[in-house]
Amino acid sequence: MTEPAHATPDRAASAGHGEMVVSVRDAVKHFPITQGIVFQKTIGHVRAVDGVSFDLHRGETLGVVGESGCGKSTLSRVIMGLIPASSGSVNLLGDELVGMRERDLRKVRRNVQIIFQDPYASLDPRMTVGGIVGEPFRIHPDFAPRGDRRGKVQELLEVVGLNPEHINRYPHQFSGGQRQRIGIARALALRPQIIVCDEPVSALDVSVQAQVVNLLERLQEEFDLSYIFVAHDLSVVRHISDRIAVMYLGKIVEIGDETQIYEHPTHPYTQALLSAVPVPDPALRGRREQIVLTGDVPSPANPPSGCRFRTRCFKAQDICAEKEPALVSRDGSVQPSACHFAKELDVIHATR
Amino acid sequence: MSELATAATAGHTERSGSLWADAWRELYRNPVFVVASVVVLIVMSWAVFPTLWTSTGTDGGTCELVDSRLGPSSEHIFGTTFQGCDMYSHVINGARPSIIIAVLVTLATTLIGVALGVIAGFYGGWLDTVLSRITDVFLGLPFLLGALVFLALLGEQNIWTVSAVLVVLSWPPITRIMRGSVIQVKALDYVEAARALGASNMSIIFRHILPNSIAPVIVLATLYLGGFVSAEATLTFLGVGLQIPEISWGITVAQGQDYAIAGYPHLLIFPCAALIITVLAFIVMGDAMRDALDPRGR
Amino acid sequence: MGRYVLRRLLQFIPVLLGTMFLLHYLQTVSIQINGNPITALFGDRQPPPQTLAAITTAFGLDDPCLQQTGNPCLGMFLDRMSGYTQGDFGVDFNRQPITRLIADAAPVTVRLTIIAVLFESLVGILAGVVAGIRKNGFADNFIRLSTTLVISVPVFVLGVLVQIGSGLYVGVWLRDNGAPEWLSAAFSVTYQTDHPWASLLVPGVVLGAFSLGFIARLTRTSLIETLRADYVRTARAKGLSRRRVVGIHALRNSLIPVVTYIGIDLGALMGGALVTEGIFNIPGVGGLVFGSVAAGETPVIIAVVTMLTLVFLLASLLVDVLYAVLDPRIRYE
Amino acid sequence: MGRRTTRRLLVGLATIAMFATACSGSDDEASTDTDSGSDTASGGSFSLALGSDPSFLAPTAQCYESTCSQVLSMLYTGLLSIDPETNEQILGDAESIDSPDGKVWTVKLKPDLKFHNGEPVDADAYVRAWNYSAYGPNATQTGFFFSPVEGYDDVAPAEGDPTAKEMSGLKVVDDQTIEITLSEAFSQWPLVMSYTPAFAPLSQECEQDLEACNEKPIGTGPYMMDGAWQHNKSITVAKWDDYTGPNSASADGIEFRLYSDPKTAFRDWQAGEVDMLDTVDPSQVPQAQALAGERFLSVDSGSFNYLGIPFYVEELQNVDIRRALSMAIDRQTIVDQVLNGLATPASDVIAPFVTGSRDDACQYCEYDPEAAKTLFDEAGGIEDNTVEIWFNNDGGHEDWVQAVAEGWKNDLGLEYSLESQPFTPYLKTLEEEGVGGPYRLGWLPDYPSAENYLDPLYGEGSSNYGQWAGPEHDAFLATIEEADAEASAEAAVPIYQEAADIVLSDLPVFPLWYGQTSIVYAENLDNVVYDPLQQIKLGDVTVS
Repeated sequence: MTEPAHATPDRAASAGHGEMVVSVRDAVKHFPITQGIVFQKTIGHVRAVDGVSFDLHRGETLGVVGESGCGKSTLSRVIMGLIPASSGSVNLLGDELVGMRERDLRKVRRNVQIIFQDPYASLDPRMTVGGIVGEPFRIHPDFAPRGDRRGKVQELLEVVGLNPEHINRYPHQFSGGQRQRIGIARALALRPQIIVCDEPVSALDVSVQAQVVNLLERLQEEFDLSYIFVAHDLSVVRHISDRIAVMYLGKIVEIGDETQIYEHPTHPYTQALLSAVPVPDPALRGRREQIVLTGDVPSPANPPSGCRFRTRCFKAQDICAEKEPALVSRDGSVQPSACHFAKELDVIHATR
Repeated sequence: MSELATAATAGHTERSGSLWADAWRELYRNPVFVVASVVVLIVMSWAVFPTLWTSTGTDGGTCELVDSRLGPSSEHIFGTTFQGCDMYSHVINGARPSIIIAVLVTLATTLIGVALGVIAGFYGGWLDTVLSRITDVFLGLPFLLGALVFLALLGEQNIWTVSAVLVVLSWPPITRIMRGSVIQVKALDYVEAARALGASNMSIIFRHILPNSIAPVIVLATLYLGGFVSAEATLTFLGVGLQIPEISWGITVAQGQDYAIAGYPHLLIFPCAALIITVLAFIVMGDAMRDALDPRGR
Repeated sequence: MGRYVLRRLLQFIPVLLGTMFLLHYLQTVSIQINGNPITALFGDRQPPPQTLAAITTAFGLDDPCLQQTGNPCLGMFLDRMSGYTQGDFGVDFNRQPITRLIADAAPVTVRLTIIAVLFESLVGILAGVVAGIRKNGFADNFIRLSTTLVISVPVFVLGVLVQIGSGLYVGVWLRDNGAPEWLSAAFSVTYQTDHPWASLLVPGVVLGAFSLGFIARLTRTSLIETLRADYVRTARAKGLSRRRVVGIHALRNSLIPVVTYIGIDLGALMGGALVTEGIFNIPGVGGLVFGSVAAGETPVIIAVVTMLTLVFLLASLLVDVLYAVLDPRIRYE
Repeated sequence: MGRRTTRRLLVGLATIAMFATACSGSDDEASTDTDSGSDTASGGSFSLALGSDPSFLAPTAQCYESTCSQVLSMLYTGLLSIDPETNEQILGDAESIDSPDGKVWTVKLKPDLKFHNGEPVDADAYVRAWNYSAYGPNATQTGFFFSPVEGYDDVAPAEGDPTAKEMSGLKVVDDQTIEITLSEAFSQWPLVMSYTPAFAPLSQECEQDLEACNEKPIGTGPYMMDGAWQHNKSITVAKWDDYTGPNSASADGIEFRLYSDPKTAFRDWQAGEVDMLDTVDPSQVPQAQALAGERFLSVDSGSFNYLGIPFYVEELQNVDIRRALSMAIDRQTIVDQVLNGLATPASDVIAPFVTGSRDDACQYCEYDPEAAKTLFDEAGGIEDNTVEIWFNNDGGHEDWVQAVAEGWKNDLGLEYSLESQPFTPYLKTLEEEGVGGPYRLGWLPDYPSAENYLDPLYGEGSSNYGQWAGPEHDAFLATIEEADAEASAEAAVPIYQEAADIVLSDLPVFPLWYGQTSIVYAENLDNVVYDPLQQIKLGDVTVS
C-alpha cells in the first residue's frame, strides 16, 4: 500500500475551502453536581464544555488537544449528539442537533461515527467480527439488504486492511491494532461524512500507531471524510491535522492551522504544551527552554474568574482575573487566541 | 500490515458466525453435556409421559398398607413406600410436580429478575431507586420464612401456589446481580459505539447488554433450578409444601426420611437419588451452556 | 462516602416501613381469612366465649376491621408503629416481650450465621479459586460435582445425616475416649448452652453448605472471566508469579459478585436457618418465627422479620462499601 | 423440625383430671398410700426432654398445656390430687375439703405451709391467686375454671366491663380456712380444684412482680426453681429441703430440657445427653424398642380419635354408606403400620381408662372389606364415586388420613381427595359447616367419665360440628338426660352405654383409635410411672 504524503500547508488550505460539515456555536455542556441526603439539589455544575465554537469543512481534519479533563471527550460526544448539549448550537450537515428528539438523532447519527480510544473495550467480546462490523447494517437495514451484508462486511475488512476470511472470529483473537481496524471498519460501514476519533491511537504501541494513523489518512482521501481528531499527543495531532484547536478547561484557547499552532503559538497554554513535546534533535535536547506550568488544573466546577488559565500562567496580570479574553485575532497573533497578551513565541526551536 | 500475519493463529476452523450457532456446535460435541441432557430428557419424559415408564398409572397404583416399607424385590424393584405403594412408580410420577415447579419457577424468576435488573441498571434514575427499594423489601424476607408466611396465608398448597410463592421470593437476588452486571457493561465503549451507530435502546439491550451481563445469572439460575427441586421438598417437610395425595419427590423424601434413618434406607435412597441426579444434570447443563456462550473460552 | 452511607441509611426507612406494612397486611388478611388465632390456643377444645373474648381483647385482635376481608387495618398498623417509636414491640401469646424473645434468640443465630458465613466464604472461595485456576482439571470437576451434590440434597436430609454421623458416632466415640469437653461438644447432637460456639460448629457447616456451592461456583466463573482479562495477561507477561497474579490481580477483581452474594446470603442465613435450627435444637431466630407463623403471632413475625430485613440492609450497605475497597474505580459521591 | 408438635397437641393431657365425677365425698385423710416426701431419696438428678417451651410458669391460671403442667406439678403441691387407679382424692395443701350441700365448700389448709421463699401458704395466698385468674381483663387461659363460683359473672361478664374485682363467693374465714360459695350446687367441685396449675396459690412476692415470677416461680412443692427459666433451653428444679407435703421427691434435681423436635430429642437420648423422653416420635419407636427394651413404655393417654361425619353432606346421610365406610377402615393395620403400634384400635366411643368402656361395643369398627363393599354397593354408593377427607395439616395426621383413604380406594373402589388446612382456619371451616366429607378430630376428656366422651361431642351446644340430627340424635339426647338424672354414677354407666350404642349404630363419627404416648429413659433411672392424669410421676423416679 502506498503511504500518503505528509500533510502540507497547501493541502490544509485547500481542504479549508470545502463545504462546511460541522458548525458548532457556543456549545455548552454542564453536568449538574447534586448534593443532599433525602432530596438531591443541584449545588453547582461541572463545566465540561463551556462555550465552544468552531467549524469543520469537508475533507478537513480538526485536531483537538489539551490535558486530560479539559473537556475533549465530552466535546466529541456532544458533536455526536451522544450527550445533549446544555445550550448553544451543534449543526451537523445542516441539521441542528441541540433540542432534537432521540429518534431523529439516531437517523442523523449515521453521518457521524466515532472511533474509540480503547480497542479492547469498544468491541463486544461476544460478537464475531462479522457481527460487529455488520451491526450498522442491522440497525439501518435500508443501507444494505440482508443478503449483501456479508459481502459488504468483507469489503470493509479489506478496506481497513484485515483478512476478510476472519469474519467469523471474535475480537479476542486479534491484536490491539487489528481491533482498532475493526473499530474503524465499523465506523466506516454507514459511509459517514464525519468521523470523530477519540484518542484512537493512544492505547496502541508506537509502531502500530503510525499504521493506524496512516490508515485513517488513506481512508480520508478515499471516502472524502472529515475528522475531528481528539488527542493529547501533540505530534500525532500535528501529523494528521489541518487545523488544531487547543482546549483548556472546557474552552478553546487557540485555534489555527498546523503551522500557526506549532510554529507560531500565541497563547501561553499552547506554548507550554508545545514546550513539553520531546525534542527530536539530540543536539537540542536539554537546551530548550521549557515552560513548566505550576499548580494543578483548577476544578471545572469552579473555574477561575476572567481568564481560566491565569492561575497557572506565567504572563498573568490583574486584568486576566477581571476580564475574560475573547477568542479573536489580536496584534500579536494571526490566528484566534484567547489571551489578552497573545504573542508569538517559538517554543519548539527556542533554546536557552 | 505486519500484524495481520501474527494475528492469524494457525489451525483455527472457521465458524458460521452467530454466537448461538457456535454455542450449539460446541455443546453437542461436549460429552458431559450430552450425558446431562440425556438424563434431563429422561426425567422430562417421566414428567410428561409417566405411563411410558410405569404401568401403575399416574396415581401411583394400588397401595396395600400391609406392604408398607418393604425392601426392594422383584415385584417392587425399589421397594414400597410408607403407604405400601410401589416406590418405583412414585419415583417416576414424582418427577412431574418437582420438574414443573423447578422449571417454571426458574424460568419465571430469571425472566422477571433479568427484566427488572436490566430496567433498573440500564435506565437508572428514579426507576432504579424504586425498583431497588422494592427488591430490598423482598430480599430482606428470608426465603423459607417468607414462603411460610405466604403459603400459610394462601392456605391452598398445590403446584401453582408453591411455584408462585417461590417466584415471589426468588427474583430479587437475580435482579440484584443482573443490575450490577448491567451497570458494569453499560459503561463499556462498545455500548456507546452501538449508540453512535444509531441503535435503539432495545437493540442495545438485546445485542450487547444481555449477552455480556447474563453469565452470572445463568450460573445462578441453573443452581436455582436444582435448589427449587429441594426447596419443594423442604417446604413439604415444613408442612407448607405440596400435600398428599399429590405424588412428588419432595413428599416422598420428606415422608421417607424419618423411617430411612430408622432402618428403611430405600425410602430415602431412591427418591433422593432421582432428585440428586436430576439436579446434577441440570447444573452440569447450565455450566456447559455458560461456557459455550463465552467465545473467549474456546 | 460518609454522606453516601448516611443517605443509604435514610433509604432504609421506606424499605423497613414497606416490609412492616407488607407483613402487617399479610397477617391481617390471614386473620381475616383464617380466623382468630386465639382459638387454636385451646386445641381441639372450644374455649368458653368469655375466655376467648377476653384473650382476644388482651392481644388486640378484637378490632372490627379484622372481620372485613381485605381491610388493611391501617389503624392497627399506625398503633403498632407508634408503639415501636415508644420502644414497645408487643408480646407473644405467652405474654413474653418480643424484645426479650429476640434478645434470647438473636445472639445464637448470629453466632451460627458467623460460623456459616466464615465457613462458606473461606472454603467456598478457596474451592472456587482452585477450580478456577485448574479449569476442567480433576480438582475443578471434583469441586463442581461435590458442591452440586450438597446443593441438591434437601437440607433436612443433609442435616439429619450429618447430625447422626457427627453426634452419634464421632461425638460418642470422642467422649468414650476421653476427648476434651469442648471437642466432644463440637460433635454433640444438639446445641449446648455451655459451649455456645463449639456446639454450633457442625450446624454452621450444615447451614453454610448450601451457599458454599454457590460461592465456589461464582468465584470460579468470575475468576475464569478475570483471568482472561488483558491486565492479568500483562501481569503474567511481566513475569509475576502465578500465586501473585491470582491472589493480587485476579482474585480481588473477581470477588465483586461473590461479595454481593455473601451480602444477600447473610440475611437469608439468619432467617433461613430454621430447618438447621430445628434439627440441632438451636433456640434461634428461625425457630422463633416459624413458631410464630404457625401460631399466628403477628407482632413477633413483624418484629423479627423486620429486624432480619434491617440486618440484610446493613449487610448490603457493607457490601457496597466493600465494593469501593475491592475496586478503586467505584466511588461514592 | 418437620411437622411441628404445635401447642394443641400438648393441650389436655394435663387437664384430664379436671372434673372427675366418678368419685364423691372422700374427705378422709387419704395420704397414707402415697410415698411421702420424707422417704429416703436415692439422690442424684436427671434430665427430661420436653416437647416445647412451656407457655407460662407463673401461678396465675395461664397454664393450659402439658409441658407447663409437667413442670408446675413438681413446683406445687396443690390442694389435692386424684389417684388415677382408684379415683380417690389425695389431699395436698388441704387438710380437709367439705361441703354440707355441695354449694358452700370449706377448704381447710394444713398449718405452717410455706412457699419456697418462706412466705406462709395461707387462705389469702389462694384467694388472691383465684381472684387474679378469674378477673376478665387479666385474660387468663384457665380463668373459666372459676365459672361455677358465685360472683364470677361480675369479674368476667360475658359482655361489658367487670363490675367487681373479686368474686363474692370467695371468703377468707381465717388464715387456714377458705369458704367457697358456688352459684349452684356442684358435687364435683373438689375434683375441679385438683388441676393444680389453675388453682395454685400466689405468694405476695409473686403478686408484686408477676413477670419475674413467671421466670422464676415461687412454689410450694417438693422441688424449687434452681435458677431462672432458660427459655427454649432448660428449666432446672432442685429438691426443696424444707418440704413437708405428701409428694415424693426421690431425685435431688430435675432438668427439663426443651426440644422443638422429639426426633432430635431422641437422638440426644441416644447420645446420652438427656435421660428421659416424654414423647417418642412414631418413626423412632422401633429403634427405641430395640435400644431401650424394658425402658421403653407405651401407655394410654386417654385421647379418642375419630372421623366426624358432616350431616349436611347429602351422600353421607345414608347410614349404610356410613357403616360401609367405617367397616372399610383397617384400624389395626393402620395402627401397626402408620402409628407404629402407638394407639389402640377403638372398639367404643369411650376410652378404656374410663369406667363403662367396652372392648366389643362397636359393631362397625371391625374391618370387613367384603361386607363393606356389599353394603356400600347396595346403598347405591356415593355420587361421583369420590369422597373428601378433611384434616388439619399441622398435626402430623396426613399419613394415617391417607392410609384410611387408600383403604377406601382399595376396598370400595372409592376415589378420594384430601382437603387440609392449618388448625385455625380448619376450626373456622368446621364451624361454618364448610367441610365436604369426613373430618378428623380428637377428643381429650376433661374428667374420667363415660359422660364426658358423649355429651360434649354429640349433645346440645357441644362440639357437634357435623350437625348430627334426626330421630337417633333425639333418642341419644333423651338417653343422656336419663343417665344424668340417675342417683349414682355407677347406676348411670349402663345408660351411658345405651347412648354410646346409639352413636355406634348411627355413626355420627367413625371411632378410630385411642391414643397412646411413649416414654423412653436411661439405664440409671428406675421407677418410671406414667399417670394419664398427671403425666410422668417425676418425683418418684429414682436415679442410681
